[in-house]
Amino acid sequence: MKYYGWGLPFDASAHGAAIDRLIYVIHIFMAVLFLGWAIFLILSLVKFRARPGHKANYKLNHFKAPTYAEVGVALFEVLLLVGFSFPIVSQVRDQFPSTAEALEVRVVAEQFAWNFHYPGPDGVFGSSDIHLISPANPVGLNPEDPAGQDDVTTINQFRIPVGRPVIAHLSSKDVIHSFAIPVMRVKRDMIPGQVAPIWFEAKHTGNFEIACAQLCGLGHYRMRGFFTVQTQDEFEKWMNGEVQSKLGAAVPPASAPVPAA
Amino acid sequence: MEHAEVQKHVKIYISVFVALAALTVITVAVSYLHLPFKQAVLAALAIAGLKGSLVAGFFMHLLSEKQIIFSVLALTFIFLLAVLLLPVISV
Amino acid sequence: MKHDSHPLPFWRKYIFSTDHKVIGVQYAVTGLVFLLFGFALMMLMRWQLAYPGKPFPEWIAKMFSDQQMISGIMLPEFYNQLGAMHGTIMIFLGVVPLAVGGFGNYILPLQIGAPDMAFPKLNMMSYWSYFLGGVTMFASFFVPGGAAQSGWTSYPPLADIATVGQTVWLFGMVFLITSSLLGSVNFIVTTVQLRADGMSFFRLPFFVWAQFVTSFLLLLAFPPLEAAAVLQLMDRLAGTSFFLPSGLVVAGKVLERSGGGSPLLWQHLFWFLAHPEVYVLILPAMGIVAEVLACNTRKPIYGYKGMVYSVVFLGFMSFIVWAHHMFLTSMGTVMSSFFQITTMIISIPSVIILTALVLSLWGGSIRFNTPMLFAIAFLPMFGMGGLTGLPLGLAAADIHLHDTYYVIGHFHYVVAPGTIFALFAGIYHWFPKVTGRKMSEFLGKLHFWPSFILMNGIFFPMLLMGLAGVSRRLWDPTQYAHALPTQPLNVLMSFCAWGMALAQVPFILNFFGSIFFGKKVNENPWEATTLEWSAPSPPPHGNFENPPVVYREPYEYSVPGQKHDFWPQGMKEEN
Amino acid sequence: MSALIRYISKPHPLTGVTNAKLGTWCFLASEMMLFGGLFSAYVLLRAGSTAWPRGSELLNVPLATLNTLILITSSVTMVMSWASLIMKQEKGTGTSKVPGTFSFYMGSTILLGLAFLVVKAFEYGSKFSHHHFPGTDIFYGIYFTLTGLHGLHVIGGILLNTYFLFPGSRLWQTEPEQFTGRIECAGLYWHFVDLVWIFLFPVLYLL
Repeated sequence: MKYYGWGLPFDASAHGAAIDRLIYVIHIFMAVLFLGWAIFLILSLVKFRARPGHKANYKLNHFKAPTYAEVGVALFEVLLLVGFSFPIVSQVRDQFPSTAEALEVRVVAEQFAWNFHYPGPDGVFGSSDIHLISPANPVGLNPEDPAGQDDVTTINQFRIPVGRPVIAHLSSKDVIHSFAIPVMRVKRDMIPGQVAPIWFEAKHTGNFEIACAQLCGLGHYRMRGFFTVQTQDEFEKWMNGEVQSKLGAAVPPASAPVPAA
Repeated sequence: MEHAEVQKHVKIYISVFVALAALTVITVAVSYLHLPFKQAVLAALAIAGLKGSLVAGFFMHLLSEKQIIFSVLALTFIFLLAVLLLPVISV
Repeated sequence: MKHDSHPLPFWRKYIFSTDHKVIGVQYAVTGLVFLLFGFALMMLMRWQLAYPGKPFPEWIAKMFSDQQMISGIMLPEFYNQLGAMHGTIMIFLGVVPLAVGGFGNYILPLQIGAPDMAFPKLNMMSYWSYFLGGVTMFASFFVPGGAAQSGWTSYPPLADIATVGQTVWLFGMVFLITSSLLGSVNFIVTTVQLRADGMSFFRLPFFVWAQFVTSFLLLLAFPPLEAAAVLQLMDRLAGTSFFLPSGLVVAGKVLERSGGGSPLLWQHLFWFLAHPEVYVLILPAMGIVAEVLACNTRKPIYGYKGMVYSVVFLGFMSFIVWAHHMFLTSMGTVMSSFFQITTMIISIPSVIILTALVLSLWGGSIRFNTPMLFAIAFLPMFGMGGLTGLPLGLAAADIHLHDTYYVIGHFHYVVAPGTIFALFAGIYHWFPKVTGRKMSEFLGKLHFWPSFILMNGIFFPMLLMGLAGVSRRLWDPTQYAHALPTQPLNVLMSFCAWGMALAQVPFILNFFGSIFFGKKVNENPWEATTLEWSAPSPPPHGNFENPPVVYREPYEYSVPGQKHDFWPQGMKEEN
Repeated sequence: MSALIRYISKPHPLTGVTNAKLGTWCFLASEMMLFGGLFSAYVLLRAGSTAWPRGSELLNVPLATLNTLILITSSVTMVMSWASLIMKQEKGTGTSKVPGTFSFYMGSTILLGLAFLVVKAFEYGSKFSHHHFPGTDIFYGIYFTLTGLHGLHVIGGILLNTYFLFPGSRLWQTEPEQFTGRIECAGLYWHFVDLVWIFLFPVLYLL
């Protein structure tokens, strides 16, 4: 299955088709305009080249056509705006799915890796504190918090079920990154000090990738994340496996002294 | 400008100075009232605006200035507004 | 009026001169040198993009220390330095000084019939402040940690925690901003106050209009960036955190800073300048193309008044579109709709100006000399640049295309085959006025055709890569699967870029050779009508024998009932 | 050279202003945008912050009020120094030295400017002694940046005025009208610096 080529990448996103349609329509509009200009340009270069006996014409009558063309361009742009762009932007930005049916994930970017924090079966994120951040605990999850016991955190591995909307809360630990999934037509800046919610829904399973789209330092080029879209039960099997391995491994919290973070 | 007219100007400058000093005292007094935030901001900016226009009008002779200067200032004011509205856009 | 001022010593006549012509040439030559330097930085980047991780040829690798290349392989931080400085140098040290400082300073006073700029000493100060800024930027490569490496946009927090090169970059920027501010004050006062008698505003050549609007953009848009630079300097030197939010964790350690700042503050202040700045790059180019087209089609420009209103409206609108660079920073739909609308509105005057320029060819008698070739090539190339801006202006399409090679293709189409081709046209067009000799047509064409083809070879593939979603500023694009299929394009682009370097050799030979060996010509070799062609070339101190008087519009070519097909503005009687 | 450039001392017939005045107003336009940018940064930072201290609690309001009065007085003496030149011009100018009243008023403007800086130094000194530095928190950061940049502009104005009081005043003997124009432009700049402080004072100290 060839996902990537020279043009637009494979579209696995619910709102991808609308964006692709807009990109195609606008590029056809640009091609038509450019060809029209180019033909007229070449024609006038040949027709009015300097040659003996040919005099330039001082005063030309005011052309009607160009003003119509300009008005046409303006109207078409209004159509692009109102017909295509505004609906897509409001769909992507405002019309969030209900948190009941959507899978919520926290995505915390850092210099040169992606941390994904799933709430786990209880659906509630455990609290986290920046002072608890350590190589073993990149998100700074609070071990005492009961809600956090079943939370699952992964590095550079983002798995979502197909056909189910996902709400991702984007934030960054250090500098500005940009969460970009080409096949999902998703891209949003991750600005430290803010949490930016975005939502998307995959309609094809497969192994895709996540790219960082904002210069974030010398490792910007190697911030490749793995984005896997699975069927619902595959996803649940994976999630339960992760939760079991986490609960199994953790010594019952009550007795063990918490290592100094 | 004739001598008499400049004499008149000097009187204006002194009275403008007195007005400015008075307004300074007023704006400090208003701040001691600890008005709710919105009114405090409006009051402070109104007084500052008044003092500013006094300085600009009389000391900088904007009241008797030529059209070219007004057009440059009008253009600047529009873009100054754009800059000052910046926080509204990003908050 | 030919007063023989006491002969100035050499250093006052050529180094610290207050003559707008000498300062214009100083700006132009320094700008060209920095353009070449920026071009060289790009050529290094192209090797890394074409062959990621492969060592450089030995003779190049020798030139670099091990902070930059280890056993010939370019380090990512050095790549980021090259990227940031390529952008900074080409814009602030190359194109703007050449277009505004060089052409503006030299040609504007001549075209309005003024003896010099309104404030000659201020003019000299603005050149030397620019020169100081240039030296600072060049020196920033040699400070520990290398030059600035957070892109020419220097977004904090990355720029705030960068190495000391960023501080040197900020000081360099303060010098350049001061230079542009002083320059723009000079341009505005000269255009308003020192116009020759009879030169009403609507008799100004379009080049003067473009420079006039550009100087307002520089005057009013640069200070907010200066404010942002002051804030970032305070962040970097005084430990404040205007752009650092609280609770940052860098490299695993909590950043000990007071916090409370907002990275978006920098982006707003930066783009508030940067969008008018990109119009500062294109307006003088439109002005030059209008001059060259009118002169070589032997016909007045089509719709002069319409173009003037468009360029003024363009200048005005350029101040309220800046946030279309920030569509992906989670701004509300209301704001993103507002900036989409203003971005679409601003495309209208550009379309009007471009259409008027193309229509100026209709009904003309077109001469295909070198300046005209470059000016004609500007039209479709700027058209491509403008059109590829449309999808980026729509927030929906921008979701996919933002910060990809599509953006780089878009603005390079506007700046490289657009502005720089227009600047080449200007150099070939006004070289006879500056030196009294003509540049060779053969070398000119030898420079034009390969450059034209190779420009498209470099920038068109970028649009394809952008559609594929390949992010910009990647040290090694092959890390990403979605970038692998487009890697052959990278190799093609790199060869076109290196070929582009060869294509500039005829220009450099032609430029420096023609100063001594070019064909001698009279003061109006192109038989043009604007005032600068009625002054001797090179014009003496004070420009005109006696102050010129203007009798007609700027482009009175092929006026019926005239013997010659050009009627200079300053000529009272028939021609 | 300046003999060739017109409208240096005489205003342009159409625009009615001299080159220097239009140039000064353009420069002040860019300064307005500079301080406008900084004020909008202040507003954005304050709006974005959770807890913003009240200026009057942390800063010394009486001292700042005194500073405001000092600056206003210096504005008056500045405009008086310009007026004294106009009056001297009316009475016909020998090629004598600059009128005494001008030197008095310009001198007092410079002294008041220095007084402003001295008061500012006291204020900064007390802040530093209490270990309040620009890096302490966002309020002190924007306070030091705004007042610091304004202070630099005051220093620039003082240097400019000092130049006009001493070496610059020789121009009065040859070109009285041009010199008066220059003093007016120096005055415009100085009044602008006062204008910025008039807005800075309530914003930082009283709100």
